[in-house]
Amino acid sequence: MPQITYREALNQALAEEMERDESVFLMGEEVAEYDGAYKVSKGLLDRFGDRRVVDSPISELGFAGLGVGAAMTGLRPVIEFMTFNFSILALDQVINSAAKLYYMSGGQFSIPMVFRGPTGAALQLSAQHSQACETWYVHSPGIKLVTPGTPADAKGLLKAAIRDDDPVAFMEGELLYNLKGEVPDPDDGDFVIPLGVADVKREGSHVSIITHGKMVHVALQAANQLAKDGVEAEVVDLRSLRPLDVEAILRSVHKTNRAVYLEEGWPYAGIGAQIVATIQEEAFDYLDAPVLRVTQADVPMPYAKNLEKLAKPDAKRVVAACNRVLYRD
Amino acid sequence: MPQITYREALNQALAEEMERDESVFLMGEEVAEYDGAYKVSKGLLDRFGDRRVVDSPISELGFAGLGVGAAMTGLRPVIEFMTFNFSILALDQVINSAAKLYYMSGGQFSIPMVFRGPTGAALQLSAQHSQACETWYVHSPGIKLVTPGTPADAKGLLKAAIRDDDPVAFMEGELLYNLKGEVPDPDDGDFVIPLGVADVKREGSHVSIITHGKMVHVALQAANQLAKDGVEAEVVDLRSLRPLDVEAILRSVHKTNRAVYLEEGWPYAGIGAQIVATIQEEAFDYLDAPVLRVTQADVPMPYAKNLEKLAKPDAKRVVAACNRVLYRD
Amino acid sequence: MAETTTEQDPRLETFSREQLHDFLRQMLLFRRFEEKAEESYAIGKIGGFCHLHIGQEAVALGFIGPLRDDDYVISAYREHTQALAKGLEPGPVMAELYGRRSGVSGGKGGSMHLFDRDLRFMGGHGIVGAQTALATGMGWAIHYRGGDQVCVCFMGDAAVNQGAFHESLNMAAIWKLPVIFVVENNEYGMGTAFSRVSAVPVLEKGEGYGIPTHSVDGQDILETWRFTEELVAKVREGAGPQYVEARTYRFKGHSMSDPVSGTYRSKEEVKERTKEQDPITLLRNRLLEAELLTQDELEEMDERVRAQVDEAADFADDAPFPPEEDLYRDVYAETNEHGRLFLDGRDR
Amino acid sequence: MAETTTEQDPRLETFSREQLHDFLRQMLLFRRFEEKAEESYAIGKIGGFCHLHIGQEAVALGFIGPLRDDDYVISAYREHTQALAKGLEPGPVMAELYGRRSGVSGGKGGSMHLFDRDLRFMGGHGIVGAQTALATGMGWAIHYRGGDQVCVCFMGDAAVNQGAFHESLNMAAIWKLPVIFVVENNEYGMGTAFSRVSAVPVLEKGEGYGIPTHSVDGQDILETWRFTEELVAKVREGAGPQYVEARTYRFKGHSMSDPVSGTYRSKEEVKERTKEQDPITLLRNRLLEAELLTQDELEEMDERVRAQVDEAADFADDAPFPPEEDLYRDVYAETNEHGRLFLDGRDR
Ligand SMILES: Cc1ncc(C[n+]2csc(CCOP(=O)(O)OP(=O)(O)O)c2C)c(N)n1
Ligand SMILES: Cc1ncc(C[n+]2csc(CCOP(=O)(O)OP(=O)(O)O)c2C)c(N)n1
Ligand SMILES: [Mg+2]
Ligand SMILES: [Mg+2]
Repeated sequence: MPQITYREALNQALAEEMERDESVFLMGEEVAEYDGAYKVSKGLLDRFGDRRVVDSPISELGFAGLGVGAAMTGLRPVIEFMTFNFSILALDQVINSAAKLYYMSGGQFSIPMVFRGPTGAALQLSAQHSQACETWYVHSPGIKLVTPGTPADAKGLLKAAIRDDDPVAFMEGELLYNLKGEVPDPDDGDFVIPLGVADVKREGSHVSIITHGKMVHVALQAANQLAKDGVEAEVVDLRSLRPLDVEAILRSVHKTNRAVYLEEGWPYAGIGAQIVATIQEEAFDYLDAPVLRVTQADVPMPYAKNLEKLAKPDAKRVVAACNRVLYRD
Repeated sequence: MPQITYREALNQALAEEMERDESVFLMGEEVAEYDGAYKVSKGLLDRFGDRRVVDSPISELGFAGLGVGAAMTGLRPVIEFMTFNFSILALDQVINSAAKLYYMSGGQFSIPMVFRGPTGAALQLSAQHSQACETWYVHSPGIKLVTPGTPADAKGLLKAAIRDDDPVAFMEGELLYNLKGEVPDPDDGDFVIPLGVADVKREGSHVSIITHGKMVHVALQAANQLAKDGVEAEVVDLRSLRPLDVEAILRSVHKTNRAVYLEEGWPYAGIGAQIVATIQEEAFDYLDAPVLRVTQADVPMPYAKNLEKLAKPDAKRVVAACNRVLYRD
Repeated sequence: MAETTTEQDPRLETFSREQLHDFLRQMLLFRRFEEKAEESYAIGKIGGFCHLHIGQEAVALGFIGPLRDDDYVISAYREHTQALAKGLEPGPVMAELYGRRSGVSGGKGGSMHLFDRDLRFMGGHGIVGAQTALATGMGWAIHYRGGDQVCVCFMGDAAVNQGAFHESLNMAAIWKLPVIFVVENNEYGMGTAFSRVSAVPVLEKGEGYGIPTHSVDGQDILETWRFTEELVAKVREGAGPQYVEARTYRFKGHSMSDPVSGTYRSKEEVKERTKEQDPITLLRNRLLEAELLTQDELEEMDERVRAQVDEAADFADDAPFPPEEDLYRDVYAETNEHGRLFLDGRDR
Repeated sequence: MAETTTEQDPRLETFSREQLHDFLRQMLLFRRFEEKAEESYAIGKIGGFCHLHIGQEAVALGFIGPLRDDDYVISAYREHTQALAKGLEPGPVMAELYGRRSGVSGGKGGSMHLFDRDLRFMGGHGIVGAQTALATGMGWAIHYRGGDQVCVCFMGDAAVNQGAFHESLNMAAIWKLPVIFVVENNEYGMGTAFSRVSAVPVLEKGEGYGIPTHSVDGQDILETWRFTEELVAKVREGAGPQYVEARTYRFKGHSMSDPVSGTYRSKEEVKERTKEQDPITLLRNRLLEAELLTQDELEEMDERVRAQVDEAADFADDAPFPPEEDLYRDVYAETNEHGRLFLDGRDR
């Protein structure tokens, strides 16, 4: 299988879906002439023209709403947020329009659209540019949320998200764009990964490290370190946070009886909080230890390199949490 | 002690703090000439004039930001959102300005302000006007969140929130405004309730019903029903969600070994999810059963009366959850 | 402002007698519908917020009547009569207000969220100003598909102070989208006079975008109708977005729970404006004076309309409430085969 | 556009020689500071985003220099030189870019978030347009306290398409707040020419609010300075909010990670504009021609400024990183006695 970057994988997915379906268009800041702030849409303007690849003004609320309105007529907008940090400005249209219109209209107006862009921190971008936005998007029903951690997942899931008839928030990672990985050759047929299926990125029987998005790689790092100590951690990548593959979580916990949730975001009412609640509601009797969470420190992201490093969750903390639930500390 | 309504309690708190501190002002839609959409600010315009009680345009993002900017200069704005539903438009200024400025500026600019208004559902206001907004406000560090359920708490906590040097989201309830309760007479001295102190609204030893905001009353109803069955439920009203009185939660769980979280909002990454995670992280060995949650149905709020009733959490569901954790079902 | 003169309006001749009667009949229908809603609200058949459009009928009819079926209309929460003007049946609209399964939104939306996909009535939106961005998306979609439809987007005067309005007008302008932004300037946003929340009049709020701006007498159906016909024709030919102020007045309180007058406007003001600027009275008087309508015809018309509204109310009364299983229906269009969409752990 | 004529500018006489030298010295300082930042970024001493203000110095100096210490200045993320103009020391500013404890924001803010409470430099904000609302709040506070200060709010041309801008200008207008909104029109927002995201020129974006609008040559320090002096005097006397376009040009890429030219603007364009519209070259040439400056003086000035910048860089290099306990410091101003503020369960 060819090795391509996460960025190229997204680009392929966009190009293939735009090719396949005339109703798909891409709009956002700098997506056209500039090829995307992170070059995800590179070459798409040349290939599809400025009707289908559209530079928007810096009006997040406006163009998010424009996407929803277009989706009400049956188009399939892909709205790029340069980063999801800026999308907080657009949240009203996401939550009050995109997520609710199908319900409020009694099932008349589905909203087949995708909001995409990076979530979470990159390097030293400080407080306003470094936050994981999953909670804001997942709390409200009516929207789906997908967080691919690898190039293959990025491609397969973006294609599924674009084809999905519901609004899907698709959260990428700035620090993932250059990551390389195997992705099936486009010539070998359509590569689509259904939403709602977690992926066990590493098998193990002693403890489950459950995670999503770019933290998958931190989880794998931690698992490797644990393996040196004879601990076999299972790494469960949720990939999609809504729909949520609860069965996969339970399967892993039934096997390991211990779990740690790793996430990039803040703890309070984070994704991990939900997963912990779900596990203890549905697998209480299987738990040999509390489910612990490893998250960003509960502070805005500081700029200084050393503080930023401290604020972010890392493999060391994951190892420590695993050891704690294994009562090895 | 005099019996006054929740609305009057808030009004007293505002008037007293404005009287005490010239730097406090109230701004929002309809707060002045109209006396407030829900009449919370009744009479304040007459008493304090239009410099301190200010009708704003319908520009939630703008006037929330105005409040933050004024707070940077040392004023103590109280920004009223007609309801917190509309504040989603303002969330960028809440999260990216109010909650982060103190940190980003290295401790130079504290933001001593209050965002207040009702959260959650009233009656048949349907999807866009009936959501509990706590999660959006509590996820990000840098802001505090207070949710009084009774007139006394409303008064004492609002006074504390206004005096607090940090941004505080203060979430009320439309359906609480007419609720009467005992509140200390203003002549008996300053009545302030510190943030971060939960209140046991009913003692009990068999199961803890932990909750916040207007759900306190549903919890008490459930507790009364349970009592008829010989089950003594303890009702813990968190009152403030950040700071969070974790010790009070643990105290109750240590005693009862069983807990149910009741909240008005949605489940996914809700307040309950966090509380469940906290309890199981810190009191795992005390738990005789999983901590269950009773929440709004995971759907946008429907308009139809019968569906709305189904969607909302009620005492019956709380009783059922308590029975489940007591293994009485 | 509307004329109170008794001189005959030369525009009358430009409409057929049938058309003029139809104007009157439709506006009467809107009026009686709203009056019925008011009644039903008072006895608890309608819940929540209910914002009546009484007094503003000539805006709804004039701006929607001349449209084609495939044109889009979108509005805020004060949209009952706009829905009727776009062709939604009074029965299902009333049933929606009653929260019934046969309502136009299946009982899920209520007064503020009326929808009809087939008739391209795009709602019914409750967040002030939000519909302007959605309308821009509809304009975008028309442009994208190369159609000649238009989208008429209604908003209240208070909505022009929202950021969404600004962002939308700008986008509509740069892409020359076929959107007609109609501000129903009824002078108040709840209890706030427009002049207290803007330093310039409503019309000037359309400046700064490169969009033509217009102001029309929203109480005069002949004016709103003709104006719309002409404007829509231009927009179909590529004139791009338009900004229109329709000068009107809200005869009732902001919503059923608010007083008609109070600290923010006097009883006298309401009385005078209601008397002098009722779009129905104005048209009726003109027709009577011009002998284009007889008293008998008028009475018969009103009776018919009342019967129609009674029928709508009966329809609503008889309509079933949504079944319990509707609670989880219509949250997601696509039932994914994998994973859970609902995390509340309730049985479904 | 800036003059390239060799005729002597009559305005020169209206400034003292010292003042003119000071203008040059300050702009040189800004320039050298940014060049040093560029260097330091290249070798990894500065991280994250770093947006240089090179080419726009006459806007910073002209709009800030004439202010009083108790006036407020607020900006976006391209604010290094504005901070210097408001009186922040180069050393602590550089230390902030280096992420050090002695930085103006304690190392927590970085390039985009410079602050100084005492000097009323109100930041350094990263969400495009957000600072306009904060500025309105400062204007409100001045008005509330009855002071005669002003608030100068800088933004880029792309920020005028944000809803926050619209809502802010409207509020400033209705309450007549002493806020001067300065759009630094450098013609691009990242890779997007303004003409592609607005159907009207920048100046017209200030219309529709009832606020006076102005346009000035932002490359000419004599113009920006004098204009500001006069405008600020009026605002102090109650003229209310003002909207100013400062026509300028970004000489460098959007941020350190972006190319200077590319698909969105040509190398030639940048070359020509840089050559003809450098505010420092323009002033220097005028002074030399008018014999208000000698070559020696110029060289000495530049040397002094370079030394100052080297010193700032040394200061930053020597400054300590923030200690670990700073991670949880400054999240909350008030350490409540009750309950937990942090929910991460980490030891602190
Ligand atoms: C964003 C937002 N803020 C506040 C409200 C509450 N609200 C509903 S209608 C209204 C007044 C709107 O007035 P206007 O736009 O003039 O329309 P009208 O009611 O006069 O038709 C307000 C403040 C809301 N629904 N949405
Ligand atoms: C709300 C928001 N959207 C997008 C961005 C990303 N972004 C940062 S700067 C910028 C361009 C701004 O251009 P302009 O306002 O003209 O200022 P300039 O950079 O030219 O000084 C963009 C799109 C952001 N920081 N905030
Ligand atoms: Mg109005
Ligand atoms: Mg620019």
